[in-house]
Amino acid sequence: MLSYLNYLNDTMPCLMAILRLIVCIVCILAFVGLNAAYLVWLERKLAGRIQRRIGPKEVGPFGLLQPLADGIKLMTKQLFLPDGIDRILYLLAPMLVMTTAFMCFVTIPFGEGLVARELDLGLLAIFAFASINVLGLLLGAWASRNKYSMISSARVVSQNVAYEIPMLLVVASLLMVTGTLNLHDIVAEQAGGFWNWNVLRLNASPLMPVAFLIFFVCTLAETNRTPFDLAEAESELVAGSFTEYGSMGFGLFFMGEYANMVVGSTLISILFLGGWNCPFGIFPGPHWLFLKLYALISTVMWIRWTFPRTTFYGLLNLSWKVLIPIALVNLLITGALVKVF
Amino acid sequence: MNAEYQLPEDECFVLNLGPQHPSTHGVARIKLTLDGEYICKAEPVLGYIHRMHEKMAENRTWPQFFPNTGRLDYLHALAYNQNYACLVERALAIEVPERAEYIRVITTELNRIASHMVWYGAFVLDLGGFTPLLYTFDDREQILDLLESVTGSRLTFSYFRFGGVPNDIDDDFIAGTKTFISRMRERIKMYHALITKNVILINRLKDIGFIPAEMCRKYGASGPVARGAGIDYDVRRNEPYSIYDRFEFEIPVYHEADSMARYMVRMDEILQSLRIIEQAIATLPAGPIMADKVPKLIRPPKGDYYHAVETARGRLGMRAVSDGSAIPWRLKLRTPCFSNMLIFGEACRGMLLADAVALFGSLDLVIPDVDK
Amino acid sequence: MTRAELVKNLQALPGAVVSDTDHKARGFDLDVKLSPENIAEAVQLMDEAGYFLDTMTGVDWLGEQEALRKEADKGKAAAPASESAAGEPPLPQAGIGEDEIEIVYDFNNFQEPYGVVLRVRTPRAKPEVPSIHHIYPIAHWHEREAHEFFGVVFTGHPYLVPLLLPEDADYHPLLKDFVA
Amino acid sequence: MAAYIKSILVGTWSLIAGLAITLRFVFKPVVTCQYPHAVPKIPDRYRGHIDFVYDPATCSHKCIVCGMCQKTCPSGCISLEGEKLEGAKKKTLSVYQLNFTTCSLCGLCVEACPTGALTFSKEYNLAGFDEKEYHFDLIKRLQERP
Repeated sequence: MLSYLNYLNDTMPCLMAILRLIVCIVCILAFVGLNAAYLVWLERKLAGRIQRRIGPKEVGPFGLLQPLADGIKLMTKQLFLPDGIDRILYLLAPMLVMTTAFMCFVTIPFGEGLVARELDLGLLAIFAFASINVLGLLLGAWASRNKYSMISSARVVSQNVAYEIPMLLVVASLLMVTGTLNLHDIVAEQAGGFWNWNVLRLNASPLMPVAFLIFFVCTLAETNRTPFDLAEAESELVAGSFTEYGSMGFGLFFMGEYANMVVGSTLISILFLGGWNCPFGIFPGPHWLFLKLYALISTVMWIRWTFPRTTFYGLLNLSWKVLIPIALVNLLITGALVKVF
Repeated sequence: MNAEYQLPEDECFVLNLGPQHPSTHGVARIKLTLDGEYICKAEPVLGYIHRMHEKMAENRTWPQFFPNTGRLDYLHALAYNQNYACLVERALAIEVPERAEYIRVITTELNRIASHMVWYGAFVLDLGGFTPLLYTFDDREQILDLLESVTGSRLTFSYFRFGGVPNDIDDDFIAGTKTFISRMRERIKMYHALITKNVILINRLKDIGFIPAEMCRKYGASGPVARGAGIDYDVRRNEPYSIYDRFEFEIPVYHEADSMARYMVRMDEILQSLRIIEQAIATLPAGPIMADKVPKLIRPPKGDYYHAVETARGRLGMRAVSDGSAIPWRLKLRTPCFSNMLIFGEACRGMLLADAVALFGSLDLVIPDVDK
Repeated sequence: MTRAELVKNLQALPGAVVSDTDHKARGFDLDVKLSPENIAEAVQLMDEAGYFLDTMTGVDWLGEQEALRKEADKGKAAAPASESAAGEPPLPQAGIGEDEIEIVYDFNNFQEPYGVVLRVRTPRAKPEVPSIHHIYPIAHWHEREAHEFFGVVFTGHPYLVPLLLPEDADYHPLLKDFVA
Repeated sequence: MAAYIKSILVGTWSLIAGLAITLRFVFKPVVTCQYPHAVPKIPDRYRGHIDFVYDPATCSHKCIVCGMCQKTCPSGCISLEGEKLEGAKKKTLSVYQLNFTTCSLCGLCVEACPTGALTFSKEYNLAGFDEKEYHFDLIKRLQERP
């Protein structure tokens, strides 16, 4: 089989590239779709346990078929177009959100060679795509001609602008240490054991664990999760950007949110927690990445079901008064240490 | 934040918060004039659940109005029952037996805690925290189970009668209440650790939603709103009714007048209610639960009567005018949320929408209570 | 202003009838009957004395005059009741006093509880009472409520539209001759 | 500066403490009742709609058609009729209708009944498609009861 594939690769490189592309797309689609569906299930189960109840349990064993039922329900609903909306943007926005979430996965490596397309500027590409996500929310909210959505759209944009800065400052200091934007190389550098992970590289910068926390908080804000879910603040803005959306339009936004969560958590695992490296330096492989990834996602959910929402100025205060100064200090220290050693 | 905030009309937009909005807990509608997210003007629009209880009172006999009283502020129904019972007992000069008074106090205070638990959960829900709602409802469920075993109902109790109470409490209820008291004290500690100390919550409540004492007086606000503004006023102590003068309890007063102060008042009030219940159970006398000389046909003598009690939301007053017949001539309900609702319209000016929602939650408005 | 001064000032108002009542039996301590012209002044006094407006409401005394007259000359045939259409106040008849609507203001004090009741009476045919919303803002709503329920016009009130009833409600349900 | 750092640390600590509390709850038993599968205990005094008390002495109800329940009911949802059977001194109940759609479950009728003929039913699972399903005929209900 393998030799046959090699033979094909040699004889028809063009066909193989297309084949590889198709396989990758299907895999990413399946991965994102399954994740979105079952993360909702996980979130509901986790929320249930935190709130001392069971969570979904009626559809299938342990409620495992619940996401399927939800999906069918969403797909069979009418896609309702309110009067007076900008139809093109209204319909485009959910797709934009979902597409950019997909695009982020293109360059994320899940293991040695398990990547759809390896890029030298992989990290940069992910940030670029992730920021288009905001555009999708903005367009959707703006196009749906609803006052709640409009307020939400303004919130989304300023929130994301505010949190890109500390996030990128942290990444910049990290890049000084790693010296590359290639995610594969970043993981390779952290091989060996958890003491080699970037989060514990105290010789590079003693503030590295703090940088990790900042990055984590910024990821929460970028993915609009509690306590920064101002865009969808259901007690203030009904459903924020998604107020007018129903059916699969809403479904795509919803899936996009979870897909972004996966992207964010994967990125944290790769940048700070050693990617697919084992904490003890044995049996590295994708399973470690998934373990870290889902642990992080569970933490995000745990946070959501514990804290109240912050306000807009609370969010900006946190960004400008706490995160950015600390990130800047971290940048300076890292730069100085890189220069010295 | 509370400074006068003026902007030309054409640069603002109007947002109807309600009548179906998640944070209004019912059918309140507030017409907000917003500049971006800042509120220029807020006008509460009432009447979406108006049922004209006052006219209903004029169409039925005195005892027949009992079920209505529990449907005004359905969260603290027993205080409304109590006020109505006390009002007519005042008019008829009926002396209520000791044991009945104790039962009234115990059940009303339990109901007060249940009411505060709903407020607490809903308030944190308004602030975006979902989980505490389930915890508080767990606690409330314990209370409702206790009350249901006595009254037979879980929400609109309609339990008191002129001259006493129809059902006696039993040992199971007392044992259950004792367990609940110790459980609740632990839970309050947990709530403080989980929510009160939370930095996000503190940032959202501290120095926001300022309602000073003078404003409380001008608007007739009472209860936790007034006590959060430094007014040491509680009908249970200032105008003692029933047997509240026999118990030792404190009136929690905070002087900050912000949302946090109102929050803390209610949290402390739960502990004080537990104290009252504890004392009442310890000194519960035996005896009849119904007065002997209650007439079969209730005909209060001609004249007007007033009675006020402290509900979970403030001072509830009822003014009855009797013409000596079996049907009330006029019954006026002075509900505490009425004042608080107008205060909200005044106090949220210049605030962010999110803070206004927090302020709304901190006022603990029950819309059927406003709309009557 | 102390309580004694307040009582003295209230007594000094023209036409005021001040009487102490038993709190235990009635639920308030001071009963003051006033004429509508003086109500704003009296409420101003209450405000200066630091009281809060507990509530205010109306009472429709339809049939009161008739009952009084019946009591006065028993044996004579009672005049037929003149109420016909709903909401339409009856014309005052010569010879007997007009039926009146009473507006009751309840005041109380946070510091030392002392229930003060101010009562004014206004003819049912043309109920008019000066507004006090400029003294107590909460009266803004109380007056709107009394207006929609009783049809009392509070002169000087800027926004007398129904509060709890629909905006276009032109009936006054708490009048005794109201028929749904 | 010290106050600034302290406020950050205190804030972070409060968040961690909150997370610890919710984590503890994850491992505590579930408190909810799985309603259709498990049914909570209905207390003895539960106020459902009214029903006749079965009187073993007469194998019937104890109603004497005094109409007190009807008079007491605030919502006017009880209507009863009695007829005078030949040879009997008192009236016998012929119709006892409860319009449950307007009943407010206050229980005043049960207290008003001089013979204790009324009691509360323990039924709470009431759902139907038609208003008429809730015009209960209490005599019929008594006969149908085992």
